[in-house]
Amino acid sequence: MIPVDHYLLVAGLLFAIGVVGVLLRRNALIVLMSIELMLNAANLTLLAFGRARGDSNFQALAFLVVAVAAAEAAVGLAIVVGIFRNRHTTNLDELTLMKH
Amino acid sequence: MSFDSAQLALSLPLLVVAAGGLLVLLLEAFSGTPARDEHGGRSYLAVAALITLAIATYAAVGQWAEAETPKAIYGGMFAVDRFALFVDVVLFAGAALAVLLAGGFLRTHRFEFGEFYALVLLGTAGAVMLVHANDLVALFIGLETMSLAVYVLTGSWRRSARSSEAAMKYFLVGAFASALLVYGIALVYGTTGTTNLSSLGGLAKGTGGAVMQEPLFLIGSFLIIAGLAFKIAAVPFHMWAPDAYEGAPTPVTAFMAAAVKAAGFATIVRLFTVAYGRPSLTFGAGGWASICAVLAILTMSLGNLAALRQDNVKRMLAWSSIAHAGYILVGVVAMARAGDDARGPILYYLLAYTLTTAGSFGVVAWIGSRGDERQNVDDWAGLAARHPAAALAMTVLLLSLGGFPPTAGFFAKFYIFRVALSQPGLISLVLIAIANSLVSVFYYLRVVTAMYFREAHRPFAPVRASGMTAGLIIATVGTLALGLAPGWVIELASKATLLGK
Amino acid sequence: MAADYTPVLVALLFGVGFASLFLLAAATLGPRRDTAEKLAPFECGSEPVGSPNVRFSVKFYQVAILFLVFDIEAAFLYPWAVLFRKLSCTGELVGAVCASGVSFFGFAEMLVFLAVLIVALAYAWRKKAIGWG
Amino acid sequence: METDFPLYLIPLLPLAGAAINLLVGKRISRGGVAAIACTSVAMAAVLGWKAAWLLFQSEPSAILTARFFDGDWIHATESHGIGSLHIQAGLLLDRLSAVMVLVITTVGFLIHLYSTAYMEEDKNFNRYFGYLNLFTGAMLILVLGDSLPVTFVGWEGVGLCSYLLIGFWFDKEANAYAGRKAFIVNRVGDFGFLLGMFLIFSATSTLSYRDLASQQSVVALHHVWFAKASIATVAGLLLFVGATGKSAQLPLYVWLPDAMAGPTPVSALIHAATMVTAGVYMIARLHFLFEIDPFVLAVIASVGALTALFAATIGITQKPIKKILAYSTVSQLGFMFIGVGTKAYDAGVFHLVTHAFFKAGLFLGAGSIMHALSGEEDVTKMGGLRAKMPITRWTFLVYCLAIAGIFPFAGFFSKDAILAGAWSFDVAEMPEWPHWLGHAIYFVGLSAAFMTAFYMFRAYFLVFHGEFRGDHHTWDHAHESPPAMTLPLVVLAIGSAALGFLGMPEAFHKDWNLFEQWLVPANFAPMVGEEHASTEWALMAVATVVAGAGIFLAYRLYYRGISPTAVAIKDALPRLYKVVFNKYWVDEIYDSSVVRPLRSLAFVLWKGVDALFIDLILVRGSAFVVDLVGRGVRYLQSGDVQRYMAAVLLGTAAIIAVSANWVACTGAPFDVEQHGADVTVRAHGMPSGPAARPLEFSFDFGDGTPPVKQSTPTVRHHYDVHGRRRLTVNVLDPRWDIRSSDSRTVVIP
Repeated sequence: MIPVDHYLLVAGLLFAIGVVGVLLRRNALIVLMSIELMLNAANLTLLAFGRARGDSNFQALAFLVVAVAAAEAAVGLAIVVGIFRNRHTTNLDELTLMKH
Repeated sequence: MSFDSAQLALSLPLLVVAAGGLLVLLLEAFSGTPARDEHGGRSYLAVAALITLAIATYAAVGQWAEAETPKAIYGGMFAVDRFALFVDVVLFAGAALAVLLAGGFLRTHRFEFGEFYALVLLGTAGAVMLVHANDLVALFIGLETMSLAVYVLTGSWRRSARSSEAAMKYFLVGAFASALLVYGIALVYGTTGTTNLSSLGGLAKGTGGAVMQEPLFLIGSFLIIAGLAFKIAAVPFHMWAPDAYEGAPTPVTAFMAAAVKAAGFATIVRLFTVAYGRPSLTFGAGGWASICAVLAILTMSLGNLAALRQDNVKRMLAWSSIAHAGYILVGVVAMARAGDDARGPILYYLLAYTLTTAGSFGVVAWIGSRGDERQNVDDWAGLAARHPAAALAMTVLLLSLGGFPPTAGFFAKFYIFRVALSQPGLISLVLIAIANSLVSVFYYLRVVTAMYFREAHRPFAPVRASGMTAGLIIATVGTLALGLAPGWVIELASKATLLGK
Repeated sequence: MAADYTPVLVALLFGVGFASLFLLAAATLGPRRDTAEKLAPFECGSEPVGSPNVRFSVKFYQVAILFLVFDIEAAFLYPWAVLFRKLSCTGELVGAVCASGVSFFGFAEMLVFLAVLIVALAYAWRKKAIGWG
Repeated sequence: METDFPLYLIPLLPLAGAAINLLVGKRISRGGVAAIACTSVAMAAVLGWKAAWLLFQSEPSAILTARFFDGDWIHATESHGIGSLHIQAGLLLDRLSAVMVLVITTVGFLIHLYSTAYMEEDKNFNRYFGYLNLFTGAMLILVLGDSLPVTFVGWEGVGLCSYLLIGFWFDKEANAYAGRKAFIVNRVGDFGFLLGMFLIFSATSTLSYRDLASQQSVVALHHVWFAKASIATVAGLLLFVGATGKSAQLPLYVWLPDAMAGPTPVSALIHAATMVTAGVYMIARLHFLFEIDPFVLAVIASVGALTALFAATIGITQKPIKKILAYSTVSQLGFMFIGVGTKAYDAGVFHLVTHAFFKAGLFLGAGSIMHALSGEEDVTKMGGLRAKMPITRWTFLVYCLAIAGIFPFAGFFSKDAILAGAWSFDVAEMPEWPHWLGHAIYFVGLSAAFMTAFYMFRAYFLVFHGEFRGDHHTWDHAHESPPAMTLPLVVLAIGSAALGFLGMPEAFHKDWNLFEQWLVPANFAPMVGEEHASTEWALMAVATVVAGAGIFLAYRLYYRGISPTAVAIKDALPRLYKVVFNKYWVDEIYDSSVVRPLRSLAFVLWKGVDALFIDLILVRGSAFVVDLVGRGVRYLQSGDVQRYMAAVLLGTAAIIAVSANWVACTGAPFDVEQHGADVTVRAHGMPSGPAARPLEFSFDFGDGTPPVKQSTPTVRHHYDVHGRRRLTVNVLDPRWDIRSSDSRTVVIP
């Protein structure tokens, strides 16, 4: 059986990749995808721990996280569509109407 | 496992708001094309939302006596205690004010958005769940339900570029913060094997304490703290707030600044009290109290100094609401040692702050006309001459934000500082807080002097809507009443029990 | 060890069998009237020939988002199904048998869950988010 | 004394007037607005007199109390370390607050009456009266409050009204700077007041004046707070900071002269008669607290004396009439602080009362003059107005005589009482102050009194005597003011002339000091150090001579306008030489010995206090900080959402990094206690450290012995070798696997 540490490491890497994507990519959609990646990394951590502890309750929690992630994606996409209609761009650099 | 109606009854406030939200949603969808007349359009949706909130308030108040002994229901996930009920009522008040403000605002700016009321109710349902959450899972679900509704509300003004930009920023930072939060929950669960706040608190007592010294546990806890600090807009997790508050339709801003923040603070109080009851044991040194103290200093100082330079009244109020989060954090710091005694002042502050801030954003919503939101402080010049009652209301609300007696804002700060001063070593924190609140008066009075001492350079055409008028009157009178007779509220608040370990 | 996989084998056989059966039935029983539309390669409703950079209608996303959300909500039926026996029994289960009375708790719970989903569906339907017109 | 007297109506009446005038005043005629404003204050005055009459009929310690509503206003349950708090929204009328109420309502009514004519032309008539009424209500709450928080409500309220009324003609951008200055300075004062209040509460668990005066509270206030300072010392100094802000004392006086930008009746009411005396009232009210440490009293008296002298020197050099009066007010407030600081409370409060009359009169007179001269303020451009404005002139003369302290006008008695109190001020309990402090304060006050007489009569002669020095157009239009303005002038003049007899010195007759008999037995312990009658006579004589000298000097210099030589040539050629000689002689002496040093002193003080402390540090310093933070925010809050997310991430990382390193890094530093070759090392460790995963300490003594490893932070060691040894402590926080170390050299003999 694969030890739990390996899962955690993979999850940590995924999370880090997500964070880097969030901070560096300029396209709102890709940032959104990176955030989903972070959520999935968290989910993987959860499942890995749950499995290591033999605790099935946490599969339910993973379900919840997936559902929330889906809802978040839905809202996020709607917002991206909305901003594209208004501004004709999804580039985050250009969304600086409000500042200071 | 069987059906237990007693548990359902105990979660009645949540059920009422959620069901009301769904009902209003259906009502909106099946009501046909909106009547575009001048008299209210779809004011029955607002009425339905208000009735829902009234019933929910009634349910929450009805449980007050019973909740003196806290109960945990739904397998320990959902706490029913006076603390949560008090915050429920605060949330309902904030939501009701947002609903009252919305009608006139939506009509004036001609964006028909009947879902507004449903989303406010659903967001409130999320907030209620968050406040009652005695489990990290329930906390997460409540937080997300609330946040998703508010993201949509923020972007609901589809024609406004600012509104969609605000939604974008709020959403991205919010989703990022919740990803951190979920990761934190996963780490805490992984090290301790539980997500129940009471069980986490119990670990500290027993031999499980060693687990709470695991770096992974601590990192997880810090990630959770970061996720919640984002919600209350504590510096440096605050940067989304000025933009989101400025861009969102003003009634939504009122809801965000009042109810969302109140729910965030209630969660922080519950989390720290129940799960991390002994800060030094968990984090070493001052523990979370030190973290909160640093956040408090940064939050109030930066919030006030940045507010000083704003010419946009709405953005100025946004920065000011950041500063207020700093004052409440002083109360949270005091909670580390004063324990239960600090809870009453925090609750009082949340109530006072909700009324005041929702009211002041309400005046901002009121003053604008179609195509002209009049957010610059120059646009407020001469208001007192044309609309003395509104100028007086805004003055009262701003004085309350600035902490002048005898308004609610003064006592809110007074009680917080008093309990903080009772703890050794917090004197410097209180000094900084007092200095900050004295500085803050400067920018509040700037608006007052503009309203009273300058000439209007173009005519006013404010929103005329009975709901909005009612909302402003309620907020202003409430702010004054809380200041004139703070005794019974603080009395109630100090009796707020909290489900323990 | 190998015996553990027998159910998988059975499921596979059933799957392949049913698919073959229906294909065969369609080929032999159905009338064939070919049109240009029908002969064109099928790709989920989008134009199969043309520039790949064409902008898709936002309606695709709309439907996709709705599908995604409802799909994931449906996933909650699985844990519920697993627990259904336990939820339907007022007392303790003995093996798979409920010695005491029957409770409608589990059933009612799922009804509430589905009712919420139906409200959302009804809303989407009324807002014409599902149709293509 | 328990009666059902509706005390709460006294502040509520003006507040109701304010509400009506501010909310619906636009729809009422001007006459209606004025009637509402004046009647509400008049009714408050009638009630005040009635309440005072009730007190007069009762024993000295009688009080009237009332509450705005039943039940607690502020309420807090007991909590760790501090007791429960119950404060009612209560009012308290004793003989001290009765004096204040009478002054505020009576003088306030006269000024309201005067304003009806003075502000006739203003288009914001209703707002003006609304604020004036609001101010009166707030001021009455301030003096009637029965606890510090209630007083604080009034304190903030009057400050707010003052700020609003300074800016009443807020069109000029220059006024904005003055407003900002006033604001910042008053915030500093309020900061002191709030901190003092919190400190008092933390020691005594009460804030009501009657409870604070109780034995128990006074004992609690005696507790040492830090070093040698008791709570009473620190709290007293903090409250005094509050008083210096509100009452314009050094170094926070600078806002008052700028506040003259407001309408003149406002200057009369707020910046002369009432609000600025709030600090004096507060000290008199809490005298038992200030008396606990005489050090505080000496500070108050010294600051008062310095302010009195300093502001008077500036008053001499001013040209705008309102500025002269403003510095004069600062100076006279200094006298009041001398009074309360030398325990001559009755004298301080008495001077407050007489000053309210003659200074309000002076301001209203100045308003009358400016009204006649189309707003001209510069006294060097006036002259000869005695012919045109007889009532204003005669009343102005009365006020000048009163403020100069000429017998039998009111100022003579009150100033004399203060100077007598200073002369007999006993500093025996305070080894840190020189024993001649009282005498020094007396002489400083005396010099200030001399200058007061001089600059007031300088103004008087320049305005009313000699030739008119403005253009003839203005002169032709000059006229006496309408009755609504002259009537208050006359009433105030009668008060300024006669009020002094209420406080005749003991030297005249031991029972004639009615004011002292009214106030002292009720509110203050018996006066200490009463002087012999002969000393009192001498002091009075000296004061009169000094005041007369001031007036004489002003007469010689300014009676015939500013260029008397020309007048002298025209008058009598034969006496030319002598007159010119004498004149020049006086002028020269005056210029080189008085004006120049004073001017340079004033300049230095002005530079030091105003320019450096207030302007540079407070006003510009705060602007600099705000600007700096603004730039930072401008850079960070760039609108780029990814920066926002980066901030969230960095914040989280910082929390983790600091928390991880904190325990180890604070654990390593250590103290060494050495007895010969025996050392005890105490690492700071962490007393409430993580019990389950304790810190691991490793002590290396640098003498070749193996390091001692243990989980407690204290270790003893005996050195068998001599010389300099390097002592190192290593700390490991096992939770994070983070190490930290500290080392130092010990010398083994």
